[in-house]
This record gives sequence, structure tokens and C-alpha cells, in this order.
Amino acid sequence: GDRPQGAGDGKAGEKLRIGIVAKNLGSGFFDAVHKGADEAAATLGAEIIFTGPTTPTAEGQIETLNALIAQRVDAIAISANDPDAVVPTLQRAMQRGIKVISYDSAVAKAGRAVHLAPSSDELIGQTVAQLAAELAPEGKGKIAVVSATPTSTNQNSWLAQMKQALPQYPGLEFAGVVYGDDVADKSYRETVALVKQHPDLAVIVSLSSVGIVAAAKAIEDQGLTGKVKVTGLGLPSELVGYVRKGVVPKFAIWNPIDLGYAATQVAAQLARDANPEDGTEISLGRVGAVTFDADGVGAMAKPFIYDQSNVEQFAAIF
Amino acid sequence: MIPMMQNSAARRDLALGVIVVLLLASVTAAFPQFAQPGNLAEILDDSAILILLALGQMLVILTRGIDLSIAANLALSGMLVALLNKNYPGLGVAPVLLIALVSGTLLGAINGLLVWRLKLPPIVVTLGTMSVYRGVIYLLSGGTWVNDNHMSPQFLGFIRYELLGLTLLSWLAIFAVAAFAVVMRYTVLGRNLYTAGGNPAAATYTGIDPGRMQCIAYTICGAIAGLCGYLWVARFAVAYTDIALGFELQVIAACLIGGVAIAGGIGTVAGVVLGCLFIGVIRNALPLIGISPFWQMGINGLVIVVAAVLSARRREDKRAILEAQAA
Amino acid sequence: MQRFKSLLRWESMLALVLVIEFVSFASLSPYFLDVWTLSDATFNFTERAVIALPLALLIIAGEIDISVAAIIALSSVAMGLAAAAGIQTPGLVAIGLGTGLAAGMVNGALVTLGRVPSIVATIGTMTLFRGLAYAVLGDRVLKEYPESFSVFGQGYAAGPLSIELSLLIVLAVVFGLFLHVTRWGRTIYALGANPTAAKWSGVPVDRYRFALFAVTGLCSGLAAVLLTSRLGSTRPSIAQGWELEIISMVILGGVSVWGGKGTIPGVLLAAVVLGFVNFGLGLLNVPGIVMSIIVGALLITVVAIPVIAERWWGPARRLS
Amino acid sequence: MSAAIQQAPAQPILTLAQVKKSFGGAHALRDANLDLYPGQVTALIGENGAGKSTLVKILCGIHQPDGGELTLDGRSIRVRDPEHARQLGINVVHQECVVFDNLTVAENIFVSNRPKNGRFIAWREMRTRAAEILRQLDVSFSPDMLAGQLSVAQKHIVQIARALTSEARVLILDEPTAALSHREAEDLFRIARRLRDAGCALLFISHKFEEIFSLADRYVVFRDGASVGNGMIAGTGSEQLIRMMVGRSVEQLFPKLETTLGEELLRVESLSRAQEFDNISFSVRQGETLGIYGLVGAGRTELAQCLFGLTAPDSGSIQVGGKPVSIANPADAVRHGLAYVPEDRQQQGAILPFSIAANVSLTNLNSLAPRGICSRQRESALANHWISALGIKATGPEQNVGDLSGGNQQKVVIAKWLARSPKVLILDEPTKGIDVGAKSAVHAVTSAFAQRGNAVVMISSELPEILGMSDRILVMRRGRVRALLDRSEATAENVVQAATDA
Ligand SMILES: Nc1ncnc2c1ncn2[C@@H]1O[C@H](COP(=O)(O)OP(=O)(O)OP(=O)(O)O)[C@@H](O)[C@H]1O
Ligand SMILES: Nc1ncnc2c1ncn2[C@@H]1O[C@H](COP(=O)(O)OP(=O)(O)OP(=O)(O)O)[C@@H](O)[C@H]1O
Ligand SMILES: [Mg+2]
Ligand SMILES: [Mg+2]
Repeated sequence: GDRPQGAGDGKAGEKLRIGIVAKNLGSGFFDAVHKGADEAAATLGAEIIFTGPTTPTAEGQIETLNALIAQRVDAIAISANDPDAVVPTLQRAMQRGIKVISYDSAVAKAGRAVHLAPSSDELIGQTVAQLAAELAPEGKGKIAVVSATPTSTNQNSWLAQMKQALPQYPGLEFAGVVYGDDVADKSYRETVALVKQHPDLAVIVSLSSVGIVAAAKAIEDQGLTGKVKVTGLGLPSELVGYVRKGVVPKFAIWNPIDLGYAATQVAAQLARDANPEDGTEISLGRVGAVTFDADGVGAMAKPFIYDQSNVEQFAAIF
Repeated sequence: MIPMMQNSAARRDLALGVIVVLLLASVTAAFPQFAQPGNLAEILDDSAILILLALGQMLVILTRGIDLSIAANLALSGMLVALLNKNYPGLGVAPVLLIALVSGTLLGAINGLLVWRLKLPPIVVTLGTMSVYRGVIYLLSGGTWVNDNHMSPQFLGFIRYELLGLTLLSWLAIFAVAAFAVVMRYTVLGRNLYTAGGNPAAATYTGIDPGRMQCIAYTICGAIAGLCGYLWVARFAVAYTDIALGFELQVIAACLIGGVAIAGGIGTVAGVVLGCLFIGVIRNALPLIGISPFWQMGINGLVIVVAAVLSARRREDKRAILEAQAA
Repeated sequence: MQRFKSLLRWESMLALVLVIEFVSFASLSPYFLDVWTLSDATFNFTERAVIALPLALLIIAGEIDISVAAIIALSSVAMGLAAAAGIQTPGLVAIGLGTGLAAGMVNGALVTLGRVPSIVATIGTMTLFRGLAYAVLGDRVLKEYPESFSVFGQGYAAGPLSIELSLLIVLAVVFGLFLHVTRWGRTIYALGANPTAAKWSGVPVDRYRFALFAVTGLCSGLAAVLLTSRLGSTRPSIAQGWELEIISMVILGGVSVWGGKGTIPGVLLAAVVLGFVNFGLGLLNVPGIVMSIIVGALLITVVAIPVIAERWWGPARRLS
Repeated sequence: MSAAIQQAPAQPILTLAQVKKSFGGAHALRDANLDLYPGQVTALIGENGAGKSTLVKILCGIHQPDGGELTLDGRSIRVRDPEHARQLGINVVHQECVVFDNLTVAENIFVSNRPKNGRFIAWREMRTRAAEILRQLDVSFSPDMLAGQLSVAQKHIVQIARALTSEARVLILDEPTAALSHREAEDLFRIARRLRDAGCALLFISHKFEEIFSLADRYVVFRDGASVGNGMIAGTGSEQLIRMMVGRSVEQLFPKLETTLGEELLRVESLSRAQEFDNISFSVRQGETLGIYGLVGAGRTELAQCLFGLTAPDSGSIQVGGKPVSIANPADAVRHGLAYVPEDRQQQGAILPFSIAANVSLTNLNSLAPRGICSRQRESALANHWISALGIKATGPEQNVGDLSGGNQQKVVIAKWLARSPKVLILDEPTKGIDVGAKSAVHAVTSAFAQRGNAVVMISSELPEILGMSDRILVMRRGRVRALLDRSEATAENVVQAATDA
């Protein structure tokens, strides 16, 4: 390219403009991210453009990114629907001087400066494996997974990490994965088929918010509440009902508000010429600090576990 | 005895029935629990919404239309009643049903009026309203979810109420099938839908306004979609912008497999129900017999293609002119 | 003459919409009128428009193909596998085009030999083709494309004129001339307006249909090359939901879903109008789902305006 | 003559006075006047496009008149819609095929007044009543058949049956016999006479003068949307009527030109197709016109369609110009120099929304665009040539064929084939439903075509046409050849005899 450079040079004193890209709009998780981003923006004196495609596709996200690039924002933080497909577009953004980070769902290394993981894949995998072991009666029994689409990357890497962590719990037997494609009716149907196929199933793990809700509803409808426990990753506001009923005794999630807050902080600091060199600690304001490793990945913390005792309190927040 | 109507249609329904039974039998061979009454009841429960929607869609296709907005209508009406229930949990189920029906009817009537009054092509109208209705859900809900803890127990429990081993949802579908069977065959309205769809130009000569019949079809289809909005939300206990996204294609596929002619005027209630059961059996059986999830979609597609080829009308009925050769 | 006039009116209306779009976006967003911005915006529609062109011909001929997006997925997977096996760029392009062509021929065979109505056949193959992509690829991603492969989706022919856009322009000219000037184009219109009369006039109807499905498949393969090159990776979910967007484009372009009517300039204009609406609204940070309201309403309005106008001012004067 | 004439009717049941109707800018009716008397058959005659059917549609409420007055029993009325017309006792058999292929014959017959049992349709009653009506009409098909399986003629009979389901005070028959052969027509006339004798007022529209003279008591002539004359049929001659219709006299109805027969162009040997026709053999030579006669449904259309490659024969062979050919589709047939003008010009022959030029060029694209590029000038020139050669009444080559009158549409279909200069022209009911002027023009054209050393195969159900135009006559009955008569030996009697009796 002979295209003009340095479109997004944030002159000191001018308000920073940060584009935060969601996987898709209309989900509780990203609403909470938005909240956190707004909070950080207020403290930083930055402007947030929160956007995302209608459906969670890479092509849709690229159109959104093109619009942000054209607006010459100073930084972009993205939770990618596809780690690779958005890379060329993000590279173009970087060529034009826009600082790019990914949060939540990573972009391949070539397409961003750093990735802010809410938690490391390893920690997440370990946490859900631990949840499953705690929920299985005496730590023994079959577990199965209701995933989103087969192509969803963070699902797949969490799943891989969970499988790696499973040998620590010898009582657990891994029965398989089904894909609910992040649509309610298919997730529901697949869950029903799972319990039919494995009548002795002890725990269903679902790592997607549509999946866990649909799986919980299916288990409730099948009259298996208490017998087959559902756990995984979900939002307190979406699962509070099932926690009360005992379908989902506990589950984990990181705080999406904090994630949005932190992503905005990182993006702002990069835009203000901070250099995320190996090992540099970047301050995240009220959430603490994060260090990025050689791959530019920084993890915030272990996912937080919610159960009867605290879910009501958080359901009101996100 | 009622004379055998639409012989070719009846033959086709029979063939599809045989295919469905064969399918059931072969799945049962691989997985014996499949044919147990409990499981069959669940398949019916799972197919009920599809059946209801497909019956509505059938009316539209019969009159030479198509309703791509059916799933968006469902989602919008579903969100509406979910929000209603969230904000007024004490209202009970009757107003919820009413609102769902009214909202669905209105949304369907918008399609119908655009097609009738402005004579716009149905595919354009419903492609447009599909996007618009989806967008309105987002505006209505602010993009948030309505979850099971926001829904009252009556709201959720109504459709799961069991009667003679079947859920109320299943009974609703059965009732709709029976009602449609009677209306389509024994009432002037039903027959006029076939008439107007079979030959709209000729229909005007007999005093039937095909545009009006289309409008009626869209409105009924919309009412059903609205009702299904409640059923869907109550069944899966969640409402958000994207529920039932892309479901319209499944509904249309069920109709087409069930022998409803895209060119209008041809289609039976029995065929549509069989088409839905066909899809219902396949989508319940594939995960159960442990087909790799990556292969399920391909197999689904293959089955649809094969069914379409088998049921294509390859040859027109010939007219018998020759008299038997005198010996 | 009269047919020509009324179509002209449709296109001038689209052109008017485009002008309004440009003026309003330019006044609402300071970023809109920038060569590179506009160049970026064209990526919003080029690949889809590449398919819209042959699909317009197919719809004019009275058929439809809903499987186009699934063909993209299948072609992309084929190219990805080939790239993983070390095949170089020219080979990849050939494989992408070849897969598209083969898929189009399957559709054509189902419609002409199998006598399946095209909407039924392609609803089936839509699921089948994408299902095959899933079956082959599963949860894997393919991204070992050679460096040079990226030129199709990311390269520029001259200045801000992207390779994709220039390809689209070339194709539009080819399709436009083919449809509007040649005898084959004439026959396609006849085929859509009255297939029986066309057949009974000695037109090899099935051969035309088959060829049109094959070309649509081929262009879907081409779109797969462009999209895959632009994304630099392949997943089976690629181009999900594009079929309806492409059909909207064709219909907005003034092609009659009943067959027999429509023009290539119209389709091209519609592609540009839709692409820029999406881009411009994105630039104004309108949420995607609200955009879909606007696009849906636009679709209906544009089709309705001539009808309403005719009712208001009476039918267009017939030339005599 | 009929007995009805003596009891001179005092009052017309239905009158139309100065009725006007225009579509867009075109005046279909300018000044239509008509009286219908009980117990009388009034024939309405006029050229194609004179406004006859428009008048019918006004009478049954499909169109609303722009001006003028309708009175029924002396009271001024407005017919709201077809349903209202039926309640008023006005029953109509339309010229258009108003039949629903997806419904059974019984339901088609009762489509606008299905018998009901309370709120529900009484199918059994519908079926028995339909069977009864069909029996009256003396037809062989069952009320349970799907109408889509019927032939065009049978569909017309279904429409006639529909008009008999309710008590009619006024029965309007708009070219009911265009698709019928004389036998079905006779059955229809028998019923029409019975209704007339029962006091019903009939309006009968036809282009066939024999029928008018045999059935009608009075006549009304329309020209260019206005009534230009009326009177009693008795004492009126056809030349007089034609002059009123056309404004001039049409010299000769069957202007057959003398030709010399040359080489054999088409030979068909023992062609058979299951259920349709069996062992058909004939040949046609240069300059020859072979007429194929038969009752409706004799299998002539099926034979023609098979010759043209639309269906495949089970056995038998076809030779063109002495060489055996295989014809698998119409494209093959066209390549071998065959041309087929089908029975249903609107569905099968012409592309109605297209211009005359586009229709004519469709079969000639190879020669018009040898390198693939179409030229509007060449196309227009070709169309203009044929517009003047066949006397097509049109505003120009760009006029849509759908806007032309039936006769002119037919001429366009013939033109598109003649422009290709085929060797053998197959015409299926070429003058069905077209007026005398157009008919004689079509005959002149085909006759001249034969004279240029080509062959014509003409299928027709109209006896005078067959007898007047053919060099030889092939008579078919139920899918088999019953007679092959030379022009000199053919008489109305022996042709009809061969077509009807074994
Ligand atoms: N719906 C319509 N729109 C526009 N023009 C029409 C319409 N119906 C009839 N016309 C025109 O009105 C004129 C009269 O047509 P009409 O059908 O009444 O003729 P007709 O006397 O019945 O002819 P034919 O003997 O061919 O049946 C024709 O010029 C025709 O083209
Ligand atoms: N069962 C049928 N299925 C499809 N087409 C039919 C059927 N019966 C008749 N047709 C078609 O209807 C048209 C007219 O049939 P109709 O009985 O009027 O024949 P006809 O031309 O009057 O008599 P003939 O058969 O002697 O030519 C023909 O094109 C014929 O092929
Ligand atoms: Mg007429
Ligand atoms: Mg015939």
C-alpha cells in the first residue's frame, strides 16, 4: 500500500476515540462490557464507540471494523468471531496508525498488539473441570459438553483446556461434545439427546450463554433437576432462576464489566503511546494491573464462581 | 364415501408417510428406545411449533405467496409477551395468548396488505418485513434478554401441562391440524384459498379476489406465528433478538417436503404434517444415534435433496385417448 | 421501447437513492468523502455483487438459486484443503472455481434432469453443500494460504481501485453485454417470461437452465476466491446468511421474481446502494440491527414507489 | 326454424344503453347497445377486439362501465361483482379458460356456489349434482378427475356445466364453441335451445356463421366498441353480417391457391405412443396441404406435439426430405425445418409481455445475430416486413403482443415461424377464435406458403376450413387413422362419418 499513513494520530489534548467491537449486539454479556467501557471512558476522558454486527459472523465484524477505520478512531478493542478472518482488516487498521487489541475472544497475533484475556484459557478449563468434579456425586460420573458452533474458537480452546485438566479428577468420565450452534432450539434438542444417549450422565457443561440456558431448561423439562447438573460459563442475570431451582447449582464467569473497563484502559494507554513490551505491567485503574507475555497475551484473573450465596447480588449487575 | 380428492396429492402423502415410517423403523433398529411412546411424544412436542408454523406457511404458499418473515414475527411477538410477562407477572396466560395472537395478526396483516393492496411481490415484502421486525425486537428490548426468572410459573408451565401423556403444546398442534383439515376441506374459506392459488386470473372471474385471499392467508399465518412466539419463548424460557433466527427456511422446507407446490394451489394438511414429522424425526434421530455433529447438516441436506428428487413430478398424467384395440 | 422506458425509470430511481445517500452521508459524517474510505466501503458489496450478476440472469430466466452462500463455503473449504496440501495460487483459484462450477452443475442437474423446482432443489443443496463443508472441516480452520493468494481480496489494481472492484466492473460489463445485447440474453428473457412458448419455439430450455446454474456456481466459486483471500482463512461458517442478502440485491435491482424482467445496471446500482447504506450507517455508528430495519424498509419502499406513483398519477403514458 | 320466434316477446329482460368502457387510453366500448329478450337467442358478432368480451365482463360485474346504463326488468342496476351477477340470474361462460387445474371437475363446476350442509361443504351432494349435469351434457369424464387432466375442450365443457348449476334468467356464452368440434357443439346447442324454450334469454358470441344461423334468433353487430346494427337472423345473409362487421366485404373465405405437388417433404411411418395414438402413417409433399380432422380429443394435438419433439414416440419413424431423422426436442425439429403453431397461442405460442419484434425474432436469432450480437434495426425490419406481409394490425413492431387482438396474436405466431422459412408448417387449430377477416388472412398466408413449394399440415376441428383448405384429409378417431381422403372425394358427410363412427 501506497495509502496515506497516520490517520489515527491521537493528538494530545484531543479526546481519545476508542471503538469497542462486540461479537454481536443484543447479548447481556456485551451489554455489561459496554457498561464497563463507559465507566473507564468517563475516568479517562475518552469517547467510546460501542458497535458490532447483527449476527456473530466474521464478515459482519469486518464491515463494522471498516466503518471504525474510516472514522479514524484512535484504538479498537475487539472480541473476535473468528481469530483469523479479521486479521487482514485489523492489519490495515494498524497500518493506518490505529492501535488494536482484542479482548474476550482473541485475534491471531498478527492482527493485534495485545490480547486481554478475561482469564487464561487454562484457568477457565481448570475452573469448569473443577466445577464438574464438585457437582458430580462424590466426584464420580459422566460429563458431557454442550458447545456453541463447531467453529467457535474460544469454545474450542476452553474445551481443550478442560479436557487437559480432567485427568486430575479420575472419577470423571468424558462422554462427548454436542453442538447447539448458539441457537436455543438446537441446544435444547441436543441436550435432550445427550441425556437419552447417556442415561447415567452426571454433569452437563456448557461454555456458551445460549447453550447453558437452553441446557438448563431442557434438564428442568426432562425432570432431571438435581440428577443431571448443569454448569459452565454464563451470566448471573441469565442463570439466577436456574440456580434458585437447583438446575445449575454453580457456574463461573469473569466480570464482563471489569473486562470492558480493562479493555478500554489498555486500548487508551496503547493509543497514548504506552509500549506493551514483554513483561511491562499496564495499570488497569480500579481493576489492578495486567502483564502481557511474549505473545502479547495478558490474563486478568481466575473466573469467579457464582452459586446460591452470591448470584442474586450479581444478577442485578450483569 | 368422500371421493378420493386430488389423487396425485393423496398418493404423494402416502409415499411420504411410508418414508417417515421407514425412517422411524430404521432409527429404531439402531436405537431401540427411539420408538418408545415417551420418546415419540417428545418428538411430537418438539415438532409442534414447526407443525403450527408450517400450517400457516402452507396457506401463504397455497395462494402463491411466501412468508419469510414468519420467524421474525414469532420472535417479535414472543419478545412482546415476554416483556409483558416480565413487567406484569400477575396477568396470567389468557392476556398473554391474546397479545401474542393480536401482535402476530397485525404483523401478518402488514404483509398481507402490502401484497394485496400494493401488489408487491411476496418475497420482496416478507424479505423486507423480516429485517424490520427483527430490528424492532432490538429496539423494543434494548438488546437485552428476558430470562426464565423473569417469567411467571403460569407463563412457563402452561404449555407443559400434560394431558393423556401429551403436553398442551402437542395438543395445540393436534388441534390445529384437525381444525386445518376441516377448514381446508369443508369450508368455503379453505376451498377459496385453493381456488385463488390455483388460478388467480380465473378466480377473479368467479368473484374471488385472489389478493384478498392472499391477505387472509398472511394474516392467519401471522396469527399463528404470533401464537408460536409465546409457545417458543415459554418452551425455551428465554427471549432475545435472535430467537428462531433462520427458522423460516425450516418451515418452508417442511412445506415443500410435504408437497406444497411453490406455484400455488396444491398442498394438503396431511402432507405438511408429514413433512414436519419427517424433519422432526431426522433432527431428533441424528444426535441420538450418535452421528458426528459435523456430518449432521450434510446428511440433513442430502435427505432433503433425495426427498425432493423422489417427489418431483417428472411426468404429466397422460390422457387416455386410444380405445382398447378390438380383438 | 415501452419496456425499456419503464426499466429506465427504475434505474434512475436507484441512482437517485444513491445520490441522496451520498449527499446525506457526506453531510452527516466528515469521514465519508475520502477516496480510501469509499474504496474500503466497496468491500461491503463486491463479493456479493459478483454472485448477484449471474443470479439476476437466473431469476430473469424464472429460476432461483438459494445455495450460493453454501457454495462459497464449499469452494473455500476445497481451496483451504488444497492450500494445506501445498498447492500454489493458480491451482487454488482453479480449484475454487472448479468446485463452484461443480456445485452449480449439481443444482442444474437437479432442476433439469431431476425436474425439481429450483427453490426446492437449492434449499436442499444449500444445506447439503454447507453440510459437506462442515463434514470435511469440522472445527478446524484452514489458513495456510500462500502469500500471493491474498492479492485477490486485499490487492489494489490501481491506486484505491481494488482488484475486487475492478473484477466486479469487468464482470458487470460482460454480463450486461451478454444479457442486453446478445441473442442468448434475449432468449433468457423469453425463457423467464414464458418458458412454454420459449421451449415450443425451439429454445433448448434445459440447456439454458443448466448453463445458468453452472455459471452461478462458477461465480460463487469466484466470490469464494475473493472472500477467502480477503479473510485469509476458511471456516465452514463462511458467508453465512449471504443468500438472502444477494437475493435482496437482485430484487432491489428491479429484477422481477416472476421472471422475464430486470437489467444488469439495475442490479449493479442496487449492490452499490445497499453496500453504501450499510457502510454509511456504520460510519454513523448506527447499530447493525437498526440498519436492517432501514434496509428492509428501503427494499419495500423502492418496490412500492412505482406502484404508488402509478396509482397517484395514473399509468405511464403508453407510447404509440 | 325455431318456435320461439312466433311468440314475439314484449319486453327485454336486460338492456344496455350507451355503455362505455376504456382501459387506460384505449376505448374498448364506445357506445354499446343491446337488448336481450326472454326465450330468444341473440347472437353478438364482431371482429376480434370489437368489445364483445368487454361487454360480457361488464354484464357480470368484472368490469364497471365508465358510462351508460344497464337495466334488468326495467330497473336500472349496477352489477357489483360476479357473485352479484349470479344472484341476479346472469350466468356466464367466459371466453377465457376459467378452470382450476388443481381442483376436481365437480368442485370446478360448483366453485362459486358449493352446496353446503349447514356451514360445511357437502361434497357428496356436490359430486352427485355434478355427475348429473355432466350426464346432461353427454360427456365421458368423471366429476372426480382433476381438471388439470382435462383437455382444453373438456375444460370448456366444465365451464358450461358451471353455468347450468343455478337457475339462469340470462345466459351468456362467449365463444363457447371455439374449442369444440361440431359434436360437442351440437350437444351444447341442444341444451341452449332447451333453456331458451324455458324462457331464458341467451347471448351467444361466435365467429362461426353456421352456428349463428342454426342457433340464433336475433343478431347484434359490434364494430370498434359500438353497436352498428341489429335485427332478426331470419332473412339475413352472412355477406350482409360480414359487411356490417368489417365495413367491407371479405371476398373469399377459403382462398386456396392451386399448387403443383413436388417432392415428399415429411413422411411419418407407423408412429405410436402409448395411450395417445397408434400406428399413424402419412406423408406430405411440396405444395401440399394435409388437413387432419377429428373430434376434439382425437389425438391430433398429441400427434403434432410428438412430431415436433415435445414428446417421444414409442415406435415408428419420421423422415424429413427423404432422410430419416430423430427428433428429441423442439430444437431438433426446428433444425430439420419443421414449425409448429400450437393450439393455445397465449400460453404456448406467443410471449405476451414481449413486443411483436421480440416475438418474431425469437425463432430467428441465429440469422438475426449470426455473431451473437442482436441489432434492433434488423429486428424491427424483420418485424415490419411480416407486419405488412400478414396485415397484422398493430401500432408498430414495438407493440406488446398481449395488447393485440386474438387474430393478430395468431398472425404474430405464424409470422415468427414463417420468418424462418421452414419446410413443413404444422398448424394446430390455426383459426380458433379469430374473426372472419383474420381467418381469411391466415388462410391466404398458409396457402401462399404451400404454393412456394412447402408443405402444410393443418389440424382443425372446423369442417368447412378442412374441406376448403386441404389437398388431402386425414381423419382421426380416438388415436387412430380412420380415413385418408383426397380433396376430390372428401365431402362433409364422409369426413364426419369417419371421425365419428367405427
Ligand atoms: N383489461 C384490459 N386492459 C386493456 N385493454 C383491454 C382489456 N380488456 C380488453 N381490452 C381491449 O379492449 C378491446 C376489446 O376487447 P374484447 O376482449 O372485448 O374483444 P372481443 O370482441 O371479445 O374480441 P375477440 O373476438 O377476439 O374475443 C381490445 O382492443 C382489447 O385489447
Ligand atoms: N391429460 C392431459 N395432460 C396434459 N395435457 C393434456 C391432457 N389432455 C389434453 N392435453 C392437452 O390439451 C390440449 C388440447 O386438447 P384437446 O382435447 O382440445 O385436443 P384437440 O386438439 O381438440 O383434439 P386433438 O387431440 O384431436 O388435437 C393439447 O395440447 C393436449 O396435449
Ligand atoms: Mg372476446
Ligand atoms: Mg388439438
